[in-house]
Amino acid sequence: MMEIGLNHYLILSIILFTIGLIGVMRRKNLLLLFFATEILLNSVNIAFAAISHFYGDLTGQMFAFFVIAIAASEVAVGLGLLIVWHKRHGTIDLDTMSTMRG
Amino acid sequence: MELYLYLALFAPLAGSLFAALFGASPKIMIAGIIPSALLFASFVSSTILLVYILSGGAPVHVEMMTWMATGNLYIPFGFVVDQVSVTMMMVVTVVSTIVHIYSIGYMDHDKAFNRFFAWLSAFVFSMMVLVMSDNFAGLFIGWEGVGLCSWALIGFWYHKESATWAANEAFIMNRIADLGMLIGIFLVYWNTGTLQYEQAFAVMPALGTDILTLMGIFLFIGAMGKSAQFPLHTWLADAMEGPTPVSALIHAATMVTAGVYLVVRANPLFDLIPHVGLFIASLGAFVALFAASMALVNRDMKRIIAYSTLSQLGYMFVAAGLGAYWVALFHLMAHAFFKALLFLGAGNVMHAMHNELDPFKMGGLKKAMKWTFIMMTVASVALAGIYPLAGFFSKDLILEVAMIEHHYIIYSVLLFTAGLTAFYSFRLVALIFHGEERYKLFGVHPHEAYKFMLIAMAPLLILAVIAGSFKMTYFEMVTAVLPATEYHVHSAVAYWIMTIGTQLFVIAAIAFAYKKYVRSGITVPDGTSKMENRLCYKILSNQYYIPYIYEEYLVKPYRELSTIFWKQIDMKVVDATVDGIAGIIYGTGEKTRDMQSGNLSTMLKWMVAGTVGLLSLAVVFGLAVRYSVEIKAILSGLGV
Amino acid sequence: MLAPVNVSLESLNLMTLAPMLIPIIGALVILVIDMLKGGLDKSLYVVLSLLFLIMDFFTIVDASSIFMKDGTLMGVFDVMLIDGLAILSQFIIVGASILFIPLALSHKRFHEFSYPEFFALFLFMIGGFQFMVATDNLILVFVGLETSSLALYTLIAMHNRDKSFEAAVKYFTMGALAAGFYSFGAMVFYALTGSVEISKIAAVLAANAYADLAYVLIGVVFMLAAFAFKLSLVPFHTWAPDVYEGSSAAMAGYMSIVPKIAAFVVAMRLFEFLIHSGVVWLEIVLYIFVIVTMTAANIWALVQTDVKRMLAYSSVSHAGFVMAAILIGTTQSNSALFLYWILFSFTNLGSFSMLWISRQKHLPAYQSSDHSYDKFAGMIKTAPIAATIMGLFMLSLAGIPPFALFWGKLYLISSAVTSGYTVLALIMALNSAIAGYYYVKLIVYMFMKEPIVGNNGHMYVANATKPLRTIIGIAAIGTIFAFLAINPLLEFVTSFVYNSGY
Amino acid sequence: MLDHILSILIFFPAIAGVFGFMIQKESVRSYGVAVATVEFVLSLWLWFAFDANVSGMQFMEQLPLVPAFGINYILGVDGISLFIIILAAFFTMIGIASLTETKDVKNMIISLLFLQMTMVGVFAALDAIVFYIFWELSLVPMLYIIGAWGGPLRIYASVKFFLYTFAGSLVMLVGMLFMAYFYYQATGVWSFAILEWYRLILPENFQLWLFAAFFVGFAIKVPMFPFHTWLPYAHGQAPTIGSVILAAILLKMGTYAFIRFSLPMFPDASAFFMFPIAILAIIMIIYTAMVAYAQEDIKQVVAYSSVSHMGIIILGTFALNVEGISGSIFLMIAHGVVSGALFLLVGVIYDRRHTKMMNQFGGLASVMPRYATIFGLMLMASVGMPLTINFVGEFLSLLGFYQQSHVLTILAGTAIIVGAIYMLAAYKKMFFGTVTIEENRNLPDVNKRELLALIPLSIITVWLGVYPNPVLAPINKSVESIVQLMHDKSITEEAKSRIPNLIQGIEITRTSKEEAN
Repeated sequence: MMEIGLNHYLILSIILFTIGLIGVMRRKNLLLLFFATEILLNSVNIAFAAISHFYGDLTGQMFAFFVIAIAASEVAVGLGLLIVWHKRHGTIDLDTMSTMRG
Repeated sequence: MELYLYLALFAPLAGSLFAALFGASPKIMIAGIIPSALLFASFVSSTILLVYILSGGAPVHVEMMTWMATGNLYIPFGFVVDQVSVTMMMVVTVVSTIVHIYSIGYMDHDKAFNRFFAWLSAFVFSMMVLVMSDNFAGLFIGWEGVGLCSWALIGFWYHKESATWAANEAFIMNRIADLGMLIGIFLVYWNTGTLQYEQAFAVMPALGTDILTLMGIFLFIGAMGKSAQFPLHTWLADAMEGPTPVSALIHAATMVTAGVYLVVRANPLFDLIPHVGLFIASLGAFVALFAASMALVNRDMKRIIAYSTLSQLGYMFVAAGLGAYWVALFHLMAHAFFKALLFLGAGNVMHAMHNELDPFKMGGLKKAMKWTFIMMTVASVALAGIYPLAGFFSKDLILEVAMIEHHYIIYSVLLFTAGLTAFYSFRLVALIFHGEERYKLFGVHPHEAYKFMLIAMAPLLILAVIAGSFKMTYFEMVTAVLPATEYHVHSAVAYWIMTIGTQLFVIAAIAFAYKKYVRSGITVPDGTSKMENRLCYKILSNQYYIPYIYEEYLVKPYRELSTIFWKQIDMKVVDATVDGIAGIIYGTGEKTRDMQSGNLSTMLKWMVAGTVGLLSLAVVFGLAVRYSVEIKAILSGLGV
Repeated sequence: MLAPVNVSLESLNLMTLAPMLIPIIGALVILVIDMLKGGLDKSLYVVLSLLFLIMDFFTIVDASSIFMKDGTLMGVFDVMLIDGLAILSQFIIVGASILFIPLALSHKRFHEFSYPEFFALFLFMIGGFQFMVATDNLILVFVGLETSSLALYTLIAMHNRDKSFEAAVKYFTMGALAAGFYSFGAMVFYALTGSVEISKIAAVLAANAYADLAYVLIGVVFMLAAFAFKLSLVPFHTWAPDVYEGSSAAMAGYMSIVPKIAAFVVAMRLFEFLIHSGVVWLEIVLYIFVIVTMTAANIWALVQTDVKRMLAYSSVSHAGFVMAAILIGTTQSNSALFLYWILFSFTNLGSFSMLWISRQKHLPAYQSSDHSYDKFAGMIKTAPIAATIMGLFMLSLAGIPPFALFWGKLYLISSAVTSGYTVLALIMALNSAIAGYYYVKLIVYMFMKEPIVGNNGHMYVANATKPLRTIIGIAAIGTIFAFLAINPLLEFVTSFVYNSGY
Repeated sequence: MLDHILSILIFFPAIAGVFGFMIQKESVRSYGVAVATVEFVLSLWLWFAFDANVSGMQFMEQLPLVPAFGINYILGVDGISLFIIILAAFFTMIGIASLTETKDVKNMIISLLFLQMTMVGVFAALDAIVFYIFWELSLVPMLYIIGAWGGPLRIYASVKFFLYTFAGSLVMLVGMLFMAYFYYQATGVWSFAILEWYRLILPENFQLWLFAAFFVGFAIKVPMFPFHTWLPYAHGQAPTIGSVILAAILLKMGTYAFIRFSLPMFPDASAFFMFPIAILAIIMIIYTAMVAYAQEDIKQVVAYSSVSHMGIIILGTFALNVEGISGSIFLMIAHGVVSGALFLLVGVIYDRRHTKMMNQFGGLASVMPRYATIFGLMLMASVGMPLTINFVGEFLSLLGFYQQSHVLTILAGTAIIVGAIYMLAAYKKMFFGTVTIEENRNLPDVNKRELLALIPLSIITVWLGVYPNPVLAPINKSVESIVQLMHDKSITEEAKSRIPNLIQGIEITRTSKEEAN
């Protein structure tokens, strides 16, 4: 049985972050896009928690908490915008959102 | 004496300004009379100065005011009346006074009567500045001034395309020479530190020959333009588009001799560089012959006289080039008198013939125009150099100079030219005044000129006859400043052979001219006769094709090149580069603005791409730093 | 086990929190008032916000006098950091906000201003910015950043037009991504050094002589990406034009100034120690960023047909220009950054306010967008004073002396010259020339074209009221007479920057 | 009042311009004339009070502007700038007095007054930044004047003018900042004061770079080949008044700046770049003269002739000796007068016929004799006829340069030929021949208002041609001090030998000449 060490957490974090990035790039649905950004933030949280544990220092966990809080408020604002958009246009497809260009 | 100096100098200016006041108004007599009167005053003052100088007075030297002063350069408006300039002043004032009076009649019916006198007097003023100035810059003022007036007077009848063209040609060609003159002045300044004749000439002997040669050449280039020496000669014949008094004054008596005057004035310089002098003399001889040859076949009365002027200028340069400055100046003076007379006479003929210039369309005018006939004949005789008229004394002297200086080629050329001169002069006289009255075919009723015009011409007639007798007085006077070389053929026999031989040769030429042209049956040539189709005739009548060459190979290419410079280079290269740079910047914007597609997905991709790009840069860099030692090793192994 | 914490009130130094607390309290007060009695006029909230902001301003003045006496101030477990940069940037943030808020009193009625929440959010946002600049703790920076950003997204959306929502969503989504970058970057630094305080990070990195440079660079990359987004550096700028276009002109002007100065301060804190520690990579990357941003943005600004969009790109370009100061990283350049931004605030706020007062509710047929160039054709004939003032702002933006922005450019380019960045100085200068084109283009439209038939000039001032005119007047006076204020400003800024150790 | 006369000269028109907004539209022209006349009288007073025996700066004023960065408001005039200031005041006055525009005349006059402020400012400024401020600011009113009152391509022309010069001067600004930095390094004090900068001796390679940076700014302004293409557009499209001021004053800023900045600050670089610049100048002279000859539009002829003449000015400046530099300064004034007058003259005919195409004219000499006379006078001045103002300048410029190079001077001297060619050709096309176009038959001759502008110019043209000393003497005085400064400052052998040492005077040049021989 292998010992789960810091590196594993970090690798997990990086993988999640990459998934998040790919999601951000690929998703055309606004909602799924928001999910992807949540994945991004949460991947970082994992890393913070792990590093924090590694150093025996609480700062990292504190950071993680703040990130969680901020992510939550982001979701709130994001969903608000999304709902308004859906009300007005009946769609949450990104491609409809290009009236301004150039 | 200063008062007389200023009077002589500024009276013509006053006259000019006075006439200019009425420049745009219809003709008023006073605009002609006042300038003439003022010129007469100038003439009187000049005479007083002459008498003063003759009586052994010291040269009058005044410095009116500073013109330019900067750095070490100091140029005043300084004027000097010495033996040389007073001679020129006399020539100028005499001829111009006469021409002014004559013009009152000649320009009688011209709308622009007032303007004419304004310019004519302005010319005299410029000419006076030219001859009286005591420094090169002042000379240059006059030099350009006469050029300007010449431009205005050649193009006096500006509605005529040919006149304005000729005016511009004269101006531009003179400008080419003026550049040489200017460079010569610069050379004088930077090598002597001054432009005053006296100081500059005093320093010159200390300078190197190279520098002096350059100076001499460039100053002479200036002289070549003004005196219409080859290859800058074409303007003079074309300048005959101007009113005839202008031709008489400017293009025969005064302005064109300015070049000779310059060489005479700069004699201390040219004495130091005899090789340049020889060149001048050779060119002079060449021009003498060259111009005379063109006069042989020309069918324009005024142009014939113009070529004869050109030819005589050649004589003067021969004398000046060979160091016989006083001879040159003497011929200049004599020539001024009889050539002006000749031109004025031609003016009378033109008036009578309603501006007809072709002598073949005249003939037998001696009846209608007795006085003119006499005057022109006398002038022609003088020109031909028949004893005892003026030309004999001055022109034969030049031949003697050439002989004595052992320049036999020059001598023979000049001698031959003398014959040509006599021939074409009397060809003209014969065609105009003798033979059948061909003008009748053209329905012209010739009449003699106004009496006062003839009276005005009378002094010239007298001078043309007696000018030779001034020789000794003149010699004594000018040799105070000019090298006093007397030119005498050593043996009296040789002298007599030469003189009589020359006279005979000339008389023979005259006789030949009369024989050929005083006969009935002369018709207006229409280009069919055998002679006219000869090659040499064509070459001569086309002035050796030089105007054609200039037009085809200088003027036209210049025009075309200008257009190319403008349309192709300035617009399409220089300007297009500037616009091109702006266009590239703007075009880049247009092309790349699609990056901002407005699509959120794209925007996010750009962000991620940017991050990934940075990341890869970081990795590369990080690796590079980590393995820097190895990389260096590899690179050095590769020989980088 | 954690030791019990003994905290004395003095050591907390709560004074350091005062400037941030005032707008937050103000926001709460507004919310409470709204709860107690709804339907009050916007003017009440405007004035209330103004009052709180002025109060805020004075606490900063107070803080600055303390700074001048005692130097840098730490507080609240050393989380708060009141140094020269913090004070200067807060001056700009609060000052610009003071100038911005009266713009809400427009002649025409706009959706957002009828909500008290608008003002509350606005004040929260200011509080957020102030936190951001007044700390070197990455957590607090993050909190400040997100507080302000989230508030800003909402404020943009409240303009309540299709474009506004689109803008808000775009901004929001990209902001979320940037937040991810930021937290990742912070994580890397934390992993490397075990600290989230910039000064400690710097100390630790210096202590082991940047042994893990590759990892440091990864952290820097993510931080850079996050701030490049905030500062709209190319290619992270794509939100800027759309967001500017979508939001109201006044808001756009505000956005071009305040969020950026906050981001600049953080970037300065974060990147300069790296540059000074010899991270050549960062220097190169910043060099590229600076040049690409100012040039590309300039080039795109050339081809715009809408003035507001043009100004958006121009703001991007200005940000790139000012980023050079961080690259150069000397006291002079950092002072130049603040000087530039102060002057830029006046001018840019002025020009966006000019757009704001010409805002129409309904577009006439010949206008393709709110502020197309055509709209301003022949303005000198119909509204000469407005045209002159607008022209003035454009000249200032173009850097024509003696108007405000010239002095900023002068000092900034001089700092480049002084530090040996010759090529950079030249590129900056030439970019100013390119920029000249699009600013002059508006002048050309206003001064040299004939007005479109039916345009009587009223529309240029349709939205104007006395407060708006006053703001524009202040901006104009600031722009014209800047040369009188440069010396005191420069001395003030330099002493603050210098005493903060930058 | 004399202590602040320069400030008054600078700001009086600007303040008057601001007040001008309050004037009724119909009365604004009289207002403008009045203001410009007062300004002109003030400038004459400046001349009157100017001590021609002093070579240094006079009427100095100094106020701190940004002392922390070494920027001060320093003003002063010497013989070099004095006359250009007077010329600026003069041209603004006659320009406004002879204004024929009727459209938006108020805006026009206010712009002109602002322009006047910047013009006087440029020539009076002794602090690089203050200089730069006025230098750049002058673009704005000109941009407006060309762009709002110009011909069909006016917007293109004005924007091109603006951006081109703006780009150039920004490079110059970088150069100024470098210069200030070097000064700071040398002395530990920031300063942009030109007189302070004079005292700084820079190593040669620094000089070369700085010279190049300044050169870009100046060369575009002059405009030197190949940076000249904005000028024909600007002139071609500008209204008469715009062309007049542009040609008479604004172009002189560049050549003035060469003398004020490049020469005394970088004597070695000036000597180093003398030949390349001279070659550019010669290209300017000949090439643009030929381009002028090819033009079909009389105004373009005059415009290109300006470039050509500016070439001679540049050449004189880079003669690096007193004769040449004095000549070039004098030629600046001369060219100002003459080209200004020529543009006014073109304006006269344009007002009557609304065309500038030469083929639309012909035979005007008989229809408009007075016009033809004045045109002829200016034409002759333009081709450098002695006793006109231009000759003095051209002669001295070429004379000065001759010391440096024989061959190049000969090439440059062709100016008198090519200049005559295009000018006479243009004159011939317009004035000579017969009237062929019916509209030309009854054109009125110059009227009183036009004469008001043209007669004084004609008088100056002749007066300063005959008696240039009142202007030349003060110029000479100041130039001598500059040349001496350059000689003392120069560090390379090349420069030492090129720039004469005036203390020993002509002896040096002469002996070196003799050695050369």
